[in-house]
Amino acid sequence: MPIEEICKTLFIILVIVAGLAPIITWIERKQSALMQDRIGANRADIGGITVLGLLHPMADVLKLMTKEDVVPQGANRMMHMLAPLIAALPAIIAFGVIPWGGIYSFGDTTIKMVAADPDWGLLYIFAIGSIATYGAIMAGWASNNNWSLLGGLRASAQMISYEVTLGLSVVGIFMVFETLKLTDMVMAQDTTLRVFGFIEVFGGTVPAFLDWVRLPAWGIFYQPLGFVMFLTAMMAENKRPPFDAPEGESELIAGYFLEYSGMRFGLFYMSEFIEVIVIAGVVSTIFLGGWAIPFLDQATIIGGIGSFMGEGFATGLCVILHFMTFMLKLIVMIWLQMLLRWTLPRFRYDQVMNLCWKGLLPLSIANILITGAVMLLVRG
Amino acid sequence: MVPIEHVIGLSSILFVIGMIGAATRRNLIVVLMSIELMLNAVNLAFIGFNRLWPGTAEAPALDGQIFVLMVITVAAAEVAVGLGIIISMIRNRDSVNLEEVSLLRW
Amino acid sequence: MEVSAILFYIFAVMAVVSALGMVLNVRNTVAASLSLVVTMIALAAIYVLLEAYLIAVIQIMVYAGAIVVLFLFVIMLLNLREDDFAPGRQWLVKFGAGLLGVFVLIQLLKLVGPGLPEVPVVPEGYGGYRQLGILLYTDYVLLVEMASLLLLSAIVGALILAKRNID
Amino acid sequence: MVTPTAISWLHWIPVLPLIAAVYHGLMIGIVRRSTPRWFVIGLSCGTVFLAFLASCAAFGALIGMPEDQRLLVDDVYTWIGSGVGDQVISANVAFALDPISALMILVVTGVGFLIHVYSIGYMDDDQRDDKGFQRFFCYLNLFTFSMLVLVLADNLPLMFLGWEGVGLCSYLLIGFWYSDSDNAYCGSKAFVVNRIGDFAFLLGLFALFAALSDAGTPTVTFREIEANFDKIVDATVTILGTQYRLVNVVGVCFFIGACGKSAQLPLYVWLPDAMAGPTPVSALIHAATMVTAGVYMVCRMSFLYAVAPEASAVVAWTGGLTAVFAATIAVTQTDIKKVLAYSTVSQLGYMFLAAGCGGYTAAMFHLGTHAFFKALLFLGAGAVILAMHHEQNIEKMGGLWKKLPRTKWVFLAGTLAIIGFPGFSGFFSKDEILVAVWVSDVPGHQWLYWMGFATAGITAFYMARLFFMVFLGKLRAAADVRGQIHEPGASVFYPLAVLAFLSIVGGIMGVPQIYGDWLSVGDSNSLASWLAPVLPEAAPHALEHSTEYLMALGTVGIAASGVLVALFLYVRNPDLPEKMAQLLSGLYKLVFNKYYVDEVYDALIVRPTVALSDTVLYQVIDTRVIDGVAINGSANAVRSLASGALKYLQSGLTQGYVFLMIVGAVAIVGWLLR
Repeated sequence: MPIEEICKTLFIILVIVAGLAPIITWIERKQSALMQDRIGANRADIGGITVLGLLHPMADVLKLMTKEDVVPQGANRMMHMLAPLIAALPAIIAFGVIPWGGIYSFGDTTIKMVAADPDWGLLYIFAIGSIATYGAIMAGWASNNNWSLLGGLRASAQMISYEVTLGLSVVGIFMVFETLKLTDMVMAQDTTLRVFGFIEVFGGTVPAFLDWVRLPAWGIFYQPLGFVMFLTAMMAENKRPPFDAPEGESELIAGYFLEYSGMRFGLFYMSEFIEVIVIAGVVSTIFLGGWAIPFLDQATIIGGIGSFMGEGFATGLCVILHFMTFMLKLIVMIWLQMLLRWTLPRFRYDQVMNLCWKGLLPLSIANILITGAVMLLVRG
Repeated sequence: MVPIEHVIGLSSILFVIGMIGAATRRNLIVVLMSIELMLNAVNLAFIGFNRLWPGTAEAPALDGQIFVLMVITVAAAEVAVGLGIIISMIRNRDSVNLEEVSLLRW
Repeated sequence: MEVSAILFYIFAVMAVVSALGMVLNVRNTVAASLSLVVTMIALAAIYVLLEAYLIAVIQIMVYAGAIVVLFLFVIMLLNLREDDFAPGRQWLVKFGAGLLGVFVLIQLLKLVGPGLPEVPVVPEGYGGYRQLGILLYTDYVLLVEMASLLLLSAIVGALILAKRNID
Repeated sequence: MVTPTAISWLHWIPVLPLIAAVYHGLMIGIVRRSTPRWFVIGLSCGTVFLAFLASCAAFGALIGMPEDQRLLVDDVYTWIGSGVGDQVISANVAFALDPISALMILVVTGVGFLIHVYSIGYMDDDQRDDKGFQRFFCYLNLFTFSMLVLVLADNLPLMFLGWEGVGLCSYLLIGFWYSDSDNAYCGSKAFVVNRIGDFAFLLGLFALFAALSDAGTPTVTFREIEANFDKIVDATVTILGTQYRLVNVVGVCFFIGACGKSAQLPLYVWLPDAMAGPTPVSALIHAATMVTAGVYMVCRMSFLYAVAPEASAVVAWTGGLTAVFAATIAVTQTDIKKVLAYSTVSQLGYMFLAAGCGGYTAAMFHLGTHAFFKALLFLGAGAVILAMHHEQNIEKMGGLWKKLPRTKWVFLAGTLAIIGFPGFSGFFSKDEILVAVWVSDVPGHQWLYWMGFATAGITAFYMARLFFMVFLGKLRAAADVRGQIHEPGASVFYPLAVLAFLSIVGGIMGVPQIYGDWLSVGDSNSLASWLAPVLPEAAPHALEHSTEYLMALGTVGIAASGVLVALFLYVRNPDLPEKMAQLLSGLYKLVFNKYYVDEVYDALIVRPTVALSDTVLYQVIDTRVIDGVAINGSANAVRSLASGALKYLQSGLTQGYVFLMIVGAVAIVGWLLR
């Protein structure tokens, strides 16, 4: 793929995501207010107009930008400055491979609703995610503060541990879809799954009325355990509650970004929210069918509407529908994360590690074994 | 694409840098990192030569890349053990200075 | 010069500079290991240019994402801010090492020399996970088994070494 | 060459006892928890009994086949595979059943089962160590397994495995009460003497295999050796400058192996000492089964001996001499088990005498009947010993006729059988042997015949002497056991009864042709026709029936006179033997001390060997050369070199090592790419 095109698309994504992140802070505020039975962010106003508190993100950004950028004494100035950028950058460029829509052809031209579509798309996300560790480590180290150092240590240990589970928990999905390419994965999910098809594995025949009982062929139905583990590991990578041991407000004040202020603090803050979007995007792409509309695949839409409205119009409509579907799933997943974040109490640090090494890791390996056995049974 | 000679040249330079690092630095951690650098230089040479003789689509010749995978595996194992050694050394000597590890000297 | 060649030289310079930065930085071990990360990432980029995609991704995941993080973790765990060792006969060592390095470098470069064939066009699927995976689990399956055994023994060894009280 | 028929369950016959042995071994050696006795008994005897049933079934299967096709082979797996191209050999774990091995497995499992049952009672009061009971049955089962492997083996290496296995079990069982150092010594002696024979056996095996390889048909399987045997009949082998026919060399080598196992001159010395083991062991191993392995092997290799007259002559003469020699020793022994032991040696000599003279059928016949009556005699002796509270000296017995009302009858049956009382089993088999000797063309066969004839008389004499001294006359037992003499229990007696029955009628299986009409067992020797497909009969019976009757009459006559002399000496005039011994004190001492063979061996072989080992091998070679020069010397050399020069390389500076490593690597790579 031409490099210029990738750069262009990345720029567009950057704009979208950077705009989205502040809005998510608003969502979070509202969500927490809702769950805690209060009204929540509604004070910021321009001439008395509050717009449901939507002005708060703007106020936040303004305030952060005008704050003084403090570098503590004895800190490594360069690394202190670089750390927030390194934390935020991977989160943003991870969007490069997430498909916002499918592949559509308008006559001779083909449109791909994804910035880059390499064969190894999912691995790319893992690789980028593993680099994200450095932001936290550098910040913790460069601040010349013991709390920060502890936070950085915890962050590195936690992220490196959960990466293992993260990788292993989706191996089952690789096996089911037989690809690592995210667009291919979504296309494989743009169909239906016969719920009673397993009868044929044991030599029976499926009655016709049962053959109509179908589910969307989403990854979550193939790999429910994988979904749970993947979501958990992703959330732990993000270091937000309940996995916020590296920040640990009650123990480490603010952990690795304790000594940050102004826009650099804002970058850390933003990167967390961007990662929430990344998680939502990846999870909905892999497990929730991405842009695929349940029970209504791309060919059906284009064929059905195209028959009386014209091919071009139908494809255009399809693009919009798919994009909307994806955004809907994205928002649902973001909301789910908010819900979890405000529902569950924090884990203690040892609990975080125990969950990873003694809970999720063996489970994910068992999941691979079971998936392999079942696939051997079903596909022979 | 650049000629493979340049890739190999880069690999040689990195290897020699790593070698000098391993030979001159007294900080055990840096020595370990220098060794990693040497391994990486070798990996680069493997990848470069594999690029030169890639085989065909039916019979791919990916021995170089497979060897790189193995080198990465070995490197990971080596780092795990090496860092274990460093930790126990810190515990016993309170230093990562290589020159202080001379108990077996005559 | 085409784009890929320009990129190659950019990344090559980046790799060499950061490698030198790692070796020559005697004050700050953390900075040295971060330089190593830059070298790793530059190498990964070069792998992409050499169309070894899977290796590039694994390079980042394993080297940058795991190995150097482990280095950093240990450095931070042991809180090694600076290594201010007592001065020794370092000039002799450095002089000797430099001499040896130059000698080896000249030998290596002489060894490669010019005369390698033209870089061919890669076949379809080169460097992808599919071909590599099939090879790994057919022709090289013994190697995979050996690697798994090696990793297991490394885990056990690291545990034993790092354990505080062995009993 | 017979085409083998496949059979899938034959391997269970040896495996069944093995299961029990392995179980016992695990329980004793690893689990170390005592097993209830009823379970030990059930498992050991049960498996052997099952093996016996399986043997009967296999025998039946063999009978049901056409006479010239009687060969069942169970090829379990390839044990040793070697070679490429047409030079491949494979020694399989394969079991072959033909008429001769069928006979053997019936004897081994049948008599073996009876002895297992007998052991229950015999070992019951053994308190010498707490695991002893189970250990004993473990060894017995292991022995049964080894013996079955030996007789069922389809090839020489597997047979050798069984051969070694029985030797091992013999060693273990002789030294069963190892806490007594004499017993342990006897076990070692048996092992070492056997080892000499085994060495020769191996040499023969290698020579045979080498010759077959040279002939282009490398094989170790019996029937393939036989099929390809004509290729090496004329082969020669040069030893110390003299050319010998290969078959003679191989035959003699194998026979030396047989001498070790079957206690022939000059390797018989271990068998009398082997009586140190428990009595059932003496019966099972040293009378009924293991010692017959040599005879079985010679018969199994009969196709070889049939074309090797010199080797056959060696076999025959050794057998004949052993028969007379051992019989004379038995005359003077006072230990009840030793008498029987020398008797066994003598009877084995008989068998070899027959085999060497080409009477393989007669040898196998005597092997079978001897198994019955000698097992009976040993077990009976065991019963007597039990009754006498472990008193084995016959001079302290006497007058047990009243005390042991059941045992005396079975013992009498065994005695009559071995003496050759007409109609008893020993009578027929001994006659067959003497006839075979008479008609053979071995050099000096007349002499051999008269030796056999004389042995029959001596045998009758010493057996009668034994019986009279134990059962008749005055009760000479020590005062404290006198009142406690009692009949042994049921598990001891019933095996004796069965064996007694077999000893009496066992001869029916091979009644010679001349009595066939009287006894209505068919027109010919049924055993001979059964074995005919596998055993070559050296010469047809060229004797007139009248001559045979005459010879039988002669044998009965000499036996009867032997008995009468014994009656005269030991019952009528009990003081006379003492006087005669004093009169002929030199001769008596010579015989009583077994011709001083053990002492001669001791002086000629044991002492020099020990002295050589102690002075030269231990004090010089081991201490000075191996320890001093090789071990300490090399260590000292390394140490002085290292501390003198190499230690300066050990600078403690890791960077220095790195430098050297790099220089070395560069040098090696540079040299490789020069």
